[in-house]
Amino acid sequence: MIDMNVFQQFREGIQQMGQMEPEVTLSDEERVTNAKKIFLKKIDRVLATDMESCIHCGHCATACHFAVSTNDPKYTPIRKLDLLKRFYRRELSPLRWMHKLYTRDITLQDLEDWQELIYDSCTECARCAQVCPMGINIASGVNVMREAMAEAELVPVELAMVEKEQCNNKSVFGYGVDEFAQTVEHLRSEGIEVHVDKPRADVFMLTAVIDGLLFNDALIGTIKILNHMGLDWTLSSSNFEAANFGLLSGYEVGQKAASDGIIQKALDLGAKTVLVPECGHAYPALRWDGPNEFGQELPFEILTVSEFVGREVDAGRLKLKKIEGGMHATMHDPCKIARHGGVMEEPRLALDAMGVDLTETPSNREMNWCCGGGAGVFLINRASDLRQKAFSIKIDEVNKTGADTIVVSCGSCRLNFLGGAMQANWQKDIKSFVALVADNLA
Amino acid sequence: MTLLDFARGPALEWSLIILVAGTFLRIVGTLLLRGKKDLSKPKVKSTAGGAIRTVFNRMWPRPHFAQQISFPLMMAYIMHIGLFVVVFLYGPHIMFIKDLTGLSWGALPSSLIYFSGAAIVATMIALMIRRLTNPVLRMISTFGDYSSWLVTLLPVVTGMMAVSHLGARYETMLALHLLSVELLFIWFPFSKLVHAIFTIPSRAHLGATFERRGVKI
Amino acid sequence: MMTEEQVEKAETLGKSLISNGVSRRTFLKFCSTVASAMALPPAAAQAMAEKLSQATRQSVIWLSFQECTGCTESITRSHKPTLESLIFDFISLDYHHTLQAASGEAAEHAREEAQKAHKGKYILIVDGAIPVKDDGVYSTIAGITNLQMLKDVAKDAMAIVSVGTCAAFGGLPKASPNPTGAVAVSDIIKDKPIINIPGCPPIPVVMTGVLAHVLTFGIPELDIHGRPMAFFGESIHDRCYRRPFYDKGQFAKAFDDEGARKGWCLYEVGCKGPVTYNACATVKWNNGTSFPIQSGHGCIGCSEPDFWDKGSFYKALPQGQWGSAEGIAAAAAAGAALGIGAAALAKVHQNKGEG
Amino acid sequence: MNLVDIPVKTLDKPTGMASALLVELHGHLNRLLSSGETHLIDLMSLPLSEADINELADLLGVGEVKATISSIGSSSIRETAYSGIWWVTHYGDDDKVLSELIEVTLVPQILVTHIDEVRHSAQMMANSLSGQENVN
Repeated sequence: MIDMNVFQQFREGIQQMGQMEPEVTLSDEERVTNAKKIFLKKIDRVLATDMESCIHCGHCATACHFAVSTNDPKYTPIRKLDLLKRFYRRELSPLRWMHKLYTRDITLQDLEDWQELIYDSCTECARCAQVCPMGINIASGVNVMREAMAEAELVPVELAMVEKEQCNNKSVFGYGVDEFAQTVEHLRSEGIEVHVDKPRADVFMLTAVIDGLLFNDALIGTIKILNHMGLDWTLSSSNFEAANFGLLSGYEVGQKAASDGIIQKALDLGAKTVLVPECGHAYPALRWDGPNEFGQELPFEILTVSEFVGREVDAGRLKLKKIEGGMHATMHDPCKIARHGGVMEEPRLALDAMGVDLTETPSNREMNWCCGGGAGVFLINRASDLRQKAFSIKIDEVNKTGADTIVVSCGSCRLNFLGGAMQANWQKDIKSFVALVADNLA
Repeated sequence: MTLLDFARGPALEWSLIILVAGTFLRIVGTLLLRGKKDLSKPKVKSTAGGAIRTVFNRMWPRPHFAQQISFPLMMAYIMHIGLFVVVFLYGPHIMFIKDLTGLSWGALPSSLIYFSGAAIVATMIALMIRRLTNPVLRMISTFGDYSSWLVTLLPVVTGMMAVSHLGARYETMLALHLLSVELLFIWFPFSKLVHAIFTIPSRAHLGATFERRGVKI
Repeated sequence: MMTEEQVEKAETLGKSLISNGVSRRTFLKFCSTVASAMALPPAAAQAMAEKLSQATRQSVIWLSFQECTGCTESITRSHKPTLESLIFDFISLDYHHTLQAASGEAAEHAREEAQKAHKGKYILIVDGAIPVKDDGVYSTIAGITNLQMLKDVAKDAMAIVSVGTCAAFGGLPKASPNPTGAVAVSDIIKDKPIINIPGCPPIPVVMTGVLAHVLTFGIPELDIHGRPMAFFGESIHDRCYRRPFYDKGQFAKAFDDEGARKGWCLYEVGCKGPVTYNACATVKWNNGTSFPIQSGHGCIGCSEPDFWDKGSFYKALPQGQWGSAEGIAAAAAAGAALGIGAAALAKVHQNKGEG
Repeated sequence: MNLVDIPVKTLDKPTGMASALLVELHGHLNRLLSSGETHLIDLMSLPLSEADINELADLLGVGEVKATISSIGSSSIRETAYSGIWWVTHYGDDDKVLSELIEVTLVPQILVTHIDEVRHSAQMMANSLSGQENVN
């Protein structure tokens, strides 16, 4: 169902972006000051407690796919927060008067040195939080680090460009309002009933650039399921994009703008449910960050599509049939949806309903290993080797299951699986969860 | 005033004052920092259960990590249990605590205490060797890690020397033991040793964060 | 200085004692006992006996200052002649104003005579502390202050033996608030060898042993407090017969509990044995009958400097003088207040950063 | 109330020190044989319990010589069943044990008459003889 030519074009497009020069408009001093402003603003008692608690046991290195696969101590997760910790100690810690005596201030050089640690070698997967005996949430600290990096104009050029495009042109990878309209036309021409811009709807469906460009099966699958269930749903011609490059790059303003647009639309529609597509980071961006950026509690629920499907199957509102000839598969839990989102049992319920013979990877659910491409890392060209090393862990895990099919419910993961498998010459069938469900509606 | 009088008197009084004041400063000063209400809709009614669960279940690693961290974990366990036994179940220490707090309980036979003391020293040395040889630990270790190690080890060593009448006369060793404990008291609030307290809010925060998202960790 | 005549006249102890009916076997027995008490090598007894028999009677001047006479009582406690009291046959106690019959000017005259006759050869024994406040007016003998008398007599002494904790360390007179400015002998005399035999009072045989040692082998090995290692080298705790209970962690918690009845270790009811160096646990008191711990009371540490000012005798050693619960509570409150302040300032800092 | 009423318990089991001492004594006996070297052990300087001392006495047994000295309290000198090993106990005038020694020697030092005293007694005897002559 995927056009591999499009996939190739997509990869080449990303590679081209990598050759661009990063744009710097601020003075060195301003960049450092801006980064510090973010630290100052973002440190709260939870993060502060984390900063106070580390005992330097190094266990986090055993949980991180980058640290484990490279065996390089510099990727030790907690080390990624060193600058944040230094700032905290100097400026906000109750012992700041003492720490200031011997803790060095942050320099632009420090920030530059940390860029690779913050972007290339961290997918904010939070697996390290599962091993930390002190319960430090390193991923949330890395997220603050990314915001500071963004203010210091230190976002890797690929992420910076995509973010700028989303912010300024309301398009991603050149996929904007017009392109979306074309996709809708195309789908309708294939006889698929697509609702766009209904004034009111119960379900407000979102999609993602990647589904529009490449993973049409996921987009179509979602539409099919909604139609099959006879729900009152709609897409929006202007606010269709769930992907949030503000979150990935760290541009807080961009992240808020993208989320606010969706939330406002959902409020206007009187939606009861906002359906997030198979796009990992889009889910936490909207589900957990969205209301906080919008500034109020929301009257609708935000579900990712696998969560929605599982719930409906469980409630008996969505009937699935057994897959013809059966299927032996394993599942990849996307970090942002499973570990960060609590969506773990729902897709499994649906797979079970379809009679899938599911063999779990040794680490699964909240313990799942990240594919290595999350949090925008799949876009960073220079991280490609690192990413591939991390992916080798995933290959091992999947190989241990003996399954030939991997069911994935995140477009970024799927993209990374495709690229990684291609590079490693690893023959596996990588399937969209929602597409699989749509093929087996009963 | 002899060294022992100094150790039992003003040094003890001031180190306790610094210990208590410093610990309160550090804990209160951290936990009262800015906190924001989370407006996103939680997946559970209350996160308290998750917070409490994580405080306790982080005492033991998940099976996924058990293999890689079993050695340091075992060492750390022996060390911490040993410290608990020696600090809280040794007769003279109970006397000390009783004098301080009015609370007292039964003591363990001294032979068990000596055994625990030896176990602490052995495991702490093993952990330090690991810290000095493991590339990850070498990279993330700071002056605070080495000094806190030393400050923790000193009371154990001086205590064992005092009871076994090694090194110096008993009153001198007792004084050095007390002084090393007082150094620990003073060191505690300003070092990573305060993890003894922070481990609770830190784990609770993580447990609550994930519980809120419907993830049982 | 003794004149030639005197030297000739001076008879060895061996000869004079034989004529007094003290046999050489008694001599050897005395020395065996002393050697045993001082933990000297057993063979030293014979060498000591030989030396002692060759020695002449040692001139001793005994000065009593701010004291209770307990020390003198201790060394002379028995009416019956005992082996230990033999020491009085070895010395010539030329002045001891409590014991001697003479008094007033006659007594002081005797002292001056002895001082003159044995200049540089006599041993000065002191019991009692010396008040130095207001030029030492708080204790005088025949109008002479203790301070002055000590300086005068010490000047020509061969060595000084400070008997009892008061002379050795200041003892009770020096205890807080020390109204008379009492000090130890060693605080005043710096240029003479001083042997401290502390204890309140000291053990009689310790005094005997030390004097015998001085007469035969010279000044014994001393510890940091100037005490003979032979008697003060080990703590009460080290030689205590209740030590096995300490090692097993069996403690009396009160003087009338089961543990006390079973004779368990008195550490927790305040015994200072572990930090007190003396020979009580081995030599014992009242002709070797018992010592405080054996009769059920903890050691009070009387042979240690400033023992009176180290808190209650009944406060266990590990219990410090840690101030007060109020002090700790105040520290907690202050710490919390500082924490609140630090957090508030941090928030101000954050708000400013955003503004 | 007297001392017996004070509830003081001493360790009543031998600690094995006695047999250790026996080994040591055997060495000293051999040295006495080979080089004539004598030896003294001060029992009071050793951490021996009453039970230990009793055990040691049992192990050494009783030999054929027993002597008593009377000088400010008595002293008892006994040869043990092992010839050449002597048990010497000095008592004070109140029958308290002052010192307790084991001597590995042919004759304990305290039994040997001191040459000064022989000299003294010769003098005394001479005095006494000359006195008799005078009387006669």
